[in-house]
Amino acid sequence: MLATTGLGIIRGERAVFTDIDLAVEPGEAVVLRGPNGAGKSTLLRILAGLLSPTVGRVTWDGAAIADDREAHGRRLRYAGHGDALKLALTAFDNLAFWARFEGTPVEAVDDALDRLGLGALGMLPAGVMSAGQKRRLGLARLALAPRPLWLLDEPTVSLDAASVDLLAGMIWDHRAAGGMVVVATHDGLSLPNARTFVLEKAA
Amino acid sequence: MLTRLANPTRFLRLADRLLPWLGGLTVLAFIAGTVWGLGYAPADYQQGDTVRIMFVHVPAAWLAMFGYSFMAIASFVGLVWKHPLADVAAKAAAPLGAGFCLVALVTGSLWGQPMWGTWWVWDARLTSMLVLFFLYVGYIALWSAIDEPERASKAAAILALVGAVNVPIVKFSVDWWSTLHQPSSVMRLDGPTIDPSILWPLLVNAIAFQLYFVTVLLWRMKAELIGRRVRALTLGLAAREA
Amino acid sequence: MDAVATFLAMGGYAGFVWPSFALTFAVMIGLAVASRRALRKAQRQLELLEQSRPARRARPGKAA
Amino acid sequence: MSAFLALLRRDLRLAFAQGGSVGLVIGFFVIAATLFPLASGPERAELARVAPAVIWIGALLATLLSLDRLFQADLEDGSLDLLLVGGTPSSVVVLAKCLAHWLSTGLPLVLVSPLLGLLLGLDPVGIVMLVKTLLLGTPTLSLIGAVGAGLTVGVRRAGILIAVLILPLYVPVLIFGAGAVDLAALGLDTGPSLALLGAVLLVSLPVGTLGAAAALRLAVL
Repeated sequence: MLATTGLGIIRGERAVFTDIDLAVEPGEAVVLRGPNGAGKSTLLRILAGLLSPTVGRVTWDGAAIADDREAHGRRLRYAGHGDALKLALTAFDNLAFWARFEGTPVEAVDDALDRLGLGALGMLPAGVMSAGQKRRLGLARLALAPRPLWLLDEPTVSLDAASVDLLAGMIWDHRAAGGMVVVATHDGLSLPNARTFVLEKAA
Repeated sequence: MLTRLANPTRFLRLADRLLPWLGGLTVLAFIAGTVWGLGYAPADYQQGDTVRIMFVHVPAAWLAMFGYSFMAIASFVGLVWKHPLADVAAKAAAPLGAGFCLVALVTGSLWGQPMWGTWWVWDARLTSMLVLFFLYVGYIALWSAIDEPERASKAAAILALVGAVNVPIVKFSVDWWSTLHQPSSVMRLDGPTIDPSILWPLLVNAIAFQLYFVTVLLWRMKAELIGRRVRALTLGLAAREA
Repeated sequence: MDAVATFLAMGGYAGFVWPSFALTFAVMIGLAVASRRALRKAQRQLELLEQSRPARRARPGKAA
Repeated sequence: MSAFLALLRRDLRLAFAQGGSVGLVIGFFVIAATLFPLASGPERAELARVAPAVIWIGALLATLLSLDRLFQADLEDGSLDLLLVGGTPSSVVVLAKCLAHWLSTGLPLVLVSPLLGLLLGLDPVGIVMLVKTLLLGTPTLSLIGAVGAGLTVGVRRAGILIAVLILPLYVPVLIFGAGAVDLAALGLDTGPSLALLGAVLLVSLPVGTLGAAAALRLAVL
């Protein structure tokens, strides 16, 4: 279980947010909402262990993630604003790299491409794909090997309605298998009985 | 003691109490050292009156090296113990160190011209000082290239530490290089012993330079701390207006 | 007068000794002045900001 | 280990792919070195004397030119975040990227250096020593360079800033590297210079990886 206690961060000598207490149980989805600059991306990066909070701490099953960042990295999937694709490589090679990098079987790549409706495009260089296809290819990493925690930052940007439904389905399956999701999103993505967590702009 | 000083407000108050004394002492030591060195210390039998350049050249060179060590230690303290004043001190020291480095280089050149008959020789000491100057320039450039103070301070600290590991290697390599390439006719700047009549004014001036360093360092640290407060307030205003 | 002239001549090395001291003091005074000026500027800005803060606080409800 | 190999393989593929940087770096190195005789005049004895310096400086600048993309591309497309939260220690990530950088920049420079040695009139003894010193010295250039690349990733005018930060730190490599070739030309013992080059490499291995790893963690803040 992922939990934060009294989380606060100062960036540019300004408090982005303070006193965030958030707990995510297995099977649960949390949707982060709030105006621009309220720190949705910042919070996701803290949960991923990319950023250290100024005060407070993030724990996984009671142990602080800062104590073992590598272990925490192995239980999460983070999807940020970039798709993390190399345009010179094919769709398959892009995914295969991430599979090898995290030490999971490369055989899962074909399934992951199929899952996102990219099965026919596997041999195409990522550079010739449309923005929506690139985003789907980036999200295909979610389907590589199961990991308990998904942290998604605006995953629906440049996706069409059908692809958004696809993503919603993936999140549903992930939760049904006991996975957790924290997602920052403005609109579109409807997640049944998800909890909404509103970030206020710090004064 | 250190933790008490870590509080910037307390530090500012202490600095305000110390600064008038430091400033006065600096000026007095300068006058004493310079008058003694220029007027009363004897001229060298070999180098004549040019030896008086030593009274500014040597303290400047010492402080140029001291400045980098200070910066590296402050950076280490800032990175490891996250002491809030350490990176302010490191940033404030850099232009001072660079300034003394420049003074040491130019006065060395002005001393060298009558002695060696040339403005610049690729002597190991001068070359090391030149590389040290470049290291200062890089450090200052990195500070000014990164806008967010948190990232800039940590990046600069990493650079200072990597530089500090490299400085002895650079020094050694330059010494090695100069024995390889240098014709041995170059005169050594320092004799085996320095006469007390020269040593005393030199020490007084060295103390004056050190006092100057501390005084201006405190001014710069104060300015930096207040500047950060200003930055925080303006950003806060901007955030509220948005 | 002679003593002063001898002193100023620096045994014929006046052109090296005096510029060395002049440069040293120029750099040191320059750094000191620049540092003082930065400090004054920061202090002035802080004063200005602290004066304008209460005015902005007096507009409640806007942030909400 | 699998993460290290995967990253190494990917970076090498990208470097040697169409639009990669390998050809450009070699091109720069060769052109810069051949411009030198045009500036100094073609007397062979004179050229042979400065050849080690010219080739070493050329290698140094060619390495420097390729450094600003070392982490920048990964930062821009979001890969850097994932490399750092993938459960692999960041120093391993840096080491893999440095090795890939050396294999795609330093090693090709070493391979074309005999050709430049010939063009500049270096004798066979000098050429052999040149290859040896470059082989020992260029990995250090990549490692120390990685610190500069890490510190400046995402910063304005990173390329020129890297040069200012890193070139002074390249002084020992340059001195021992070019110095050994000079010594060989004079028929003197080059053992100590090669040992010193090796020692500098051993020091820069931890300093470069840890420094660059720390710098990268800052860059993704």
